[in-house]
Amino acid sequence: MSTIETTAPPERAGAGAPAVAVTGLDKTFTTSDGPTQALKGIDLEVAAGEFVSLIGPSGCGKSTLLRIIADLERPTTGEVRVFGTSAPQARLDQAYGIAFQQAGLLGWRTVAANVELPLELHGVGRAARRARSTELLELVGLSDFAARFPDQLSGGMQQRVAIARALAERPRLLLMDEPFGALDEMTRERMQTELARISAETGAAVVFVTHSISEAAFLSDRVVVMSPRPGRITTTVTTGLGPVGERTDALREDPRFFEAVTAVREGLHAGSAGVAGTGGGSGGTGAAT
Amino acid sequence: MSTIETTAPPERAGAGAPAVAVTGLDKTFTTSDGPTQALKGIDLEVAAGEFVSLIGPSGCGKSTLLRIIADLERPTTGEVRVFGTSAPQARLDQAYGIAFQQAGLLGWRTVAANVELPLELHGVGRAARRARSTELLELVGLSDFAARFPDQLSGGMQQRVAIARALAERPRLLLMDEPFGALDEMTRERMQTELARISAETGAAVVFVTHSISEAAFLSDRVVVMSPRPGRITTTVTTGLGPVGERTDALREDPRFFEAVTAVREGLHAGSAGVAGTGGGSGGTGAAT
Amino acid sequence: MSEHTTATAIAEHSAGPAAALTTPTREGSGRARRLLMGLLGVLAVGVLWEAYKFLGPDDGVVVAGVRILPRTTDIAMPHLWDMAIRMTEPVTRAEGADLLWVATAKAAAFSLGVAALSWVIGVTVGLALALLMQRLRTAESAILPWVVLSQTVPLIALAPLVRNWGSKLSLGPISWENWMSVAVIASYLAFFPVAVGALRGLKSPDAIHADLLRSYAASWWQTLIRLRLPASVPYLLPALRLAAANAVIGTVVAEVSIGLRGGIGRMILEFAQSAAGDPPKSWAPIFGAICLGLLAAGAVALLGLALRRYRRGEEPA
Amino acid sequence: ACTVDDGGDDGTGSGATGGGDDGELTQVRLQLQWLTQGQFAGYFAAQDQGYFADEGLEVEIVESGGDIVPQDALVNGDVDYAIAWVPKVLGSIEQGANITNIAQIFERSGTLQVSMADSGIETIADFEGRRIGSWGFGNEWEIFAALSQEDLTVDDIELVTQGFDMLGFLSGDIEAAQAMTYNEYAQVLETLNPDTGELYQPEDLNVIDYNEVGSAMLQDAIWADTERLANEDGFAETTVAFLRAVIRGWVYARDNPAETATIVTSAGSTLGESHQLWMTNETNRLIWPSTNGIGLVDQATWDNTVDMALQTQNETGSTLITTAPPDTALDMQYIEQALEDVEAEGLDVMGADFQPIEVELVEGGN
Amino acid sequence: MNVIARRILPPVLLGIVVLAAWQILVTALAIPQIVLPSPAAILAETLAYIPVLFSAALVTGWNALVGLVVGSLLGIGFALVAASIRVFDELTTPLVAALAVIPIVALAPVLYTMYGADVQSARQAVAGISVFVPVFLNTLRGLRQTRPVHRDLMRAYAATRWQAMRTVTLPTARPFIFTGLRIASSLSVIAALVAEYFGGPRGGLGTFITASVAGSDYARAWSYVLASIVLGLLFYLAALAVETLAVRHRPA
Ligand SMILES: Nc1ncnc2c1ncn2[C@@H]1O[C@H](COP(=O)(O)OP(=O)(O)OP(=O)(O)O)[C@@H](O)[C@H]1O
Ligand SMILES: Nc1ncnc2c1ncn2[C@@H]1O[C@H](COP(=O)(O)OP(=O)(O)OP(=O)(O)O)[C@@H](O)[C@H]1O
Ligand SMILES: Cc1ncc(C[n+]2csc(CCO)c2C)c(N)n1
Ligand SMILES: [Mg+2]
Ligand SMILES: [Mg+2]
Repeated sequence: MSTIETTAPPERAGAGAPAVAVTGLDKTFTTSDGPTQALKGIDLEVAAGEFVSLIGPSGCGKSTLLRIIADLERPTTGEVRVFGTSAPQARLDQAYGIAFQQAGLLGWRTVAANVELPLELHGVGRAARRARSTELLELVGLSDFAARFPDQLSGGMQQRVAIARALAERPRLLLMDEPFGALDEMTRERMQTELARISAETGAAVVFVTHSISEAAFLSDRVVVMSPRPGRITTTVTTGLGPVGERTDALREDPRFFEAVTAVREGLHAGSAGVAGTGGGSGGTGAAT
Repeated sequence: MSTIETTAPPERAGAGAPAVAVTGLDKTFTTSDGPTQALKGIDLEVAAGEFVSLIGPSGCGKSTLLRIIADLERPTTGEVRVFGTSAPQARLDQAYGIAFQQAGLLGWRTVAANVELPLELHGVGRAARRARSTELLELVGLSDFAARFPDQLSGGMQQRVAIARALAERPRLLLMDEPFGALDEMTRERMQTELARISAETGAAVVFVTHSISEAAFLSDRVVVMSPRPGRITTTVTTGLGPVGERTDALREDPRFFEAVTAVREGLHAGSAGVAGTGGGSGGTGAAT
Repeated sequence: MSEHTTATAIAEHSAGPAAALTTPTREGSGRARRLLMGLLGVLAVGVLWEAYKFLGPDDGVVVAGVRILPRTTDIAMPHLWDMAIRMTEPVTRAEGADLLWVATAKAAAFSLGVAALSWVIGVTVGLALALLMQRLRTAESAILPWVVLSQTVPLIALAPLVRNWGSKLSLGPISWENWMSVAVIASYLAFFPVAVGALRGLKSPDAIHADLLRSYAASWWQTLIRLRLPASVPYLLPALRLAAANAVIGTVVAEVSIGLRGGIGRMILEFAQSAAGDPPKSWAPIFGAICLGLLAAGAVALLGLALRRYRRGEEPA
Repeated sequence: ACTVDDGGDDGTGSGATGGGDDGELTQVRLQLQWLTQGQFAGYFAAQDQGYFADEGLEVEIVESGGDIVPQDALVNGDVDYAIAWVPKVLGSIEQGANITNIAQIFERSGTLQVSMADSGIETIADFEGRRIGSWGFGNEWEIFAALSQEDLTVDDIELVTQGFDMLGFLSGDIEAAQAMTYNEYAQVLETLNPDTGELYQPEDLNVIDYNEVGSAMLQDAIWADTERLANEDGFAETTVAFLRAVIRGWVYARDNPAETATIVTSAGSTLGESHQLWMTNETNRLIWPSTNGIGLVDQATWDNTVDMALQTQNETGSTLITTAPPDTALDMQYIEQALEDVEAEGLDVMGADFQPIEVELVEGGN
Repeated sequence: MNVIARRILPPVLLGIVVLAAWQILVTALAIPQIVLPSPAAILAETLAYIPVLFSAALVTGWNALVGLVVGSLLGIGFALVAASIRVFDELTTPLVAALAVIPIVALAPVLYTMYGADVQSARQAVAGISVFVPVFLNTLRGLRQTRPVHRDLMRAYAATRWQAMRTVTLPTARPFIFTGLRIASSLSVIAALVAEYFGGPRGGLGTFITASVAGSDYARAWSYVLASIVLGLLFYLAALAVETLAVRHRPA
């Protein structure tokens, strides 16, 4: 796959501020069975250009945290600032691009039209849109499928379209909720490598929710490990594998990578010890902060 | 979690025969767009008690192969024998248990009743059924959920119920199609360890379809690597990690495990070189046969 | 005619199972509120009726020669209170005449009985057809288009024929009665949604479920009982509700057509005679028909409550 | 004593055999052509007064409804006798119904065309270009016949189907509405005239009587199966016995209109009291005074109706019938016999001095 | 080819078998016309009266069409309001439930008085009301099918209400709306036809059916019924065609 020029976005207000700054965040859902505390005392800062993964057992609130950052959900207490502005403002400013667990493509639009959707909503002209979608589809390796409809694509391909769509407006922050969960291992690894490159090239900060330890380790500058409900941040693992943009497939067979994987695993097991029945595994080294 | 006594099934006819013997298998689907060759020249033998994983890119025919063994699909040419009998006969004999990518629970049955479904269909009495489901739910860590309904369970828990159901009749062969695909990494690893133990204890052979290289490496005696469509077996990696039943979480941080992982990855990349755009990664050792 | 589109038509119409999109917060306070709002809605229509009657011109609102809004004369739109008061008066001056609302209730009860029977017949026939179509693909492709076509037949034209043919029948000691003709006609309307809905429901289990049962070497019958029927409940219930409404409508139409004594349909015929001199009176059977239909739909809702185990994951209606 | 069947029966309907002298009552079913109402007063009176029983008959009176065709019920064997209008039956006969008019009970047509006094519709010729109402169901033939007398066709008028009520007329949608003297005409007279605040009065209305126009066709007649009359043992006797009772019934209705109206109401009619009485009274006027004796029609009058049926075209260009009905369609021997029998008892079957009563209509007919 | 063999042939064969059985039954048992006319007789009658059938179908068809269009527009419009304003939805729920169970026979006379018996409006209103219910219910259901992920997406894009409606809500509802229209299509014909039984200008299929039945001319009555079936089928197929054109790509 060729490297595509993805120019950095023009400077915007608050460029000096961290991409994401979450302080003292709690989130309690009120359901018919009573309140559920999903998140408790979350403090998190993601620097501009930084790649941070959120990992933790199912139901620990990873998606909730991401959705609060995206202003799709309001925090119960605490503050969220995105590039120095409030989360709602950041949403209105289109400061981030987002991709979900499900691809969430519009079945009645072609692949290209799906990628162009955010541009269309924000009044970008037809030609510019087409140029951008062509560029992005090449990036995700789906150039031949521009005119297809989502249901003619495999689940993995659909997810790649969703990623292309999230990149459409050259956001400086990418919010991704298990975007590779549906991909097969090979494609997944390839997409990881691509994402690493893209995030570096665009200079976008990424908050990346995943279940996969190796994925988190491979992609991230830092891996934030969360505990089971109510979700708290138990550990943050700095992978120390060098600039994200320079990570290639070779890294996957590098002992440093295994070390990072082991560190994340340890963090996870430690964080949920006593909650789930299984204790942590045997020892291993890792740069837990 | 306590170890549960899962007695080996009584001896049946053809006990000396391999669990699965596939020879010269082709499978072509006729669709409205013309024929699609899904599988080509598959030869595969799974010994009784052996744990074999099928891995390969999406659409390479893993599920199809599994379904043919289960007699849910008929081969176009070639022969399938299960414990020395034909595949249809094996199905009628209930020689295997099966679990799918989706849990496929019946929403109107409680968890326990779902586990008991195959027993009920085959005329097992109520008390014996209840005893068995209690045992199995303990095995998969869902004892407290016996009276719940599937929609009250997380995706991961549902999948665990499905596995319990597959084990209900103490089959000597387990067919599993990405049963852990929906689980989060921690639960997944725990289930892998459990499955390793269960398969060893029951002495059941397992044919296990997965996308995850590490999962395949951790669980299997042999990993069968398949090429993109038409699916052929390109490599078979013998993991050489000792008896499956003795594999514990410690193994995950063992260099021999990383070697096996690397070997499978190499096999995968080699198998699909020239088909997908990405070439194989850098070198690594592995016991490719 | 596409198989997909025809098969889906009614079941979708009648709200197939909704995605598990439960918003639990909504449900608790909802019931009382919905009831109240519903009553308010009815009240609002009443107010609208009277307001329009007061403000609107006698001859309605005519635009370009077409009457867009109705006339407001007492004959065309009687006052609601006149209708209500009339309800509490005797049907006629004759001695021993029932109060109008009593007579209406009696007629509604009679029609409900016939409609219930029609519903049972329609459901039985519809289910049988659905099973046949599910079992045999050829049967499905041969029958389904005719099932759809059957609903383009104006049943009112069939009523006298059914009576004629029915009178030719005599089943041993049981002779053909007019109410049987009414039931046949009403069940003709009732069977359709059930046939289509049940077929869709019987086909609704995921392929994976069918595979699972196949892997258990389960028989067709076992698969039906354990899988297909339970899975079809969410499709069946809306179909049953529609069938109930259709049974009521069919009953009333056939009663009018055949002149069967005792029911709402007959009441419509009779009261039409005094529609000019006593306009509020002819509204009684209309309200009777509405109550009847709502009652029938309510009964099916109760059935749905009894079957709620099979409707898990459905959005609360 | 008075039973009205709501439609159910033993399904064979052919129980009417044998005379009444073996002590056992002969089962007879009579199909009306509409709901229970004063239009059929004579039959209910005969039932109530035991005239049928006296003849050894147990008569079940079967109502009909919106779309029931009485002569078809007869052809199907559901009933033994049916009341139906001659022109409608002529059509059925051409379609293969083998039935016979055994008594032409109504001598006159009860059909009117009613319009508002200020509408300017006073003759058939005035119909041209106006909105003319008819029920359909075969009731339109008298209009068509009248039109063709005036060299008009259906295309010259705007023919509107009337509902079961007179609201279309009262709202002005129909300028000249079809109305039976005994029913719909009264419905109008039971309605408040918004201009006067009182009930509509006959002066407020223009009435065209088809008897005067000359296009009147024969209406309520009693029909029976031709085959059975000819071949079934005892059926002819039963028929005569039945007709005797019917004659007595109608005579009773003539002489006791108020009582008869009550009889009809208690037989299950929900019509209002004044309306019922009006209907009974007006029905009497269609029968009495009788020219030849009740039920007896001369060949010329019959032929007149047949001729109109042969010649009159409807809007699709078809005539009611294309060939004259067989001679068996009219057979007056049974009614003649019955008349003779009852006259011997001294019954007045002519009603020469018949005087209708005055009926005061109240609002809604109640 | 394959489609013909699988989709078209079986129903046609079944139809032929049934018709043949009917014809044989009538012929063999010498069933009189007045009880059950034979298919051949109905066909003969139909062929002889094609121009009349056609003009009658035109009258009924036009009423049905007007009712279909007006009822559908109202149904979709009300559903849009009900979907966006919860109070409105709650207020109208029982009314729609009531509307769904009112028999045409009860409604028609009232509507004739309200709208006039000399014009087709009342019939069109009857057709419109019968159309309204399924279209409204289906549209409302469709408008509620919006997937949470799409809703999130629209919010993330800070899309306006109208944008969300246009890009996500309406397209999601589209198949449901068309389902409603498909059901409504043949319903509108029946409703318009039945309404003719209760008054209004002559000339439609309904009035001619009653006129023929009154004279026991069942072969002709059936030929009018046949015409009404064909008309209903045409409406259905037209709705199907519009749907196929509008939903060029039907997501699986
Ligand atoms: N809208 C909601 N209403 C009520 N509870 C909710 C809602 N959304 C999430 N929750 C609850 O909050 C908790 C956190 O959910 P969340 O989806 O954030 O977990 P997660 O870490 O993303 O899980 P997974 O890995 O399975 O995606 C869960 O217990 C969930 O049930
Ligand atoms: N019933 C079928 N009809 C037609 N084609 C089919 C059918 N089932 C599978 N195929 C095709 O056969 C090929 C193999 O499919 P299969 O599901 O076995 O792949 P897989 O390896 O299991 O993929 P995945 O990893 O995504 O589950 C695919 O190209 C698929 O499209
Ligand atoms: C459906 C229907 N509606 C009205 C009439 C008109 N009509 C003609 S004779 C008669 C009985 C005396 O009132 C009546 C009501 C009908 N025949 N059928
Ligand atoms: Mg999540
Ligand atoms: Mg698969």
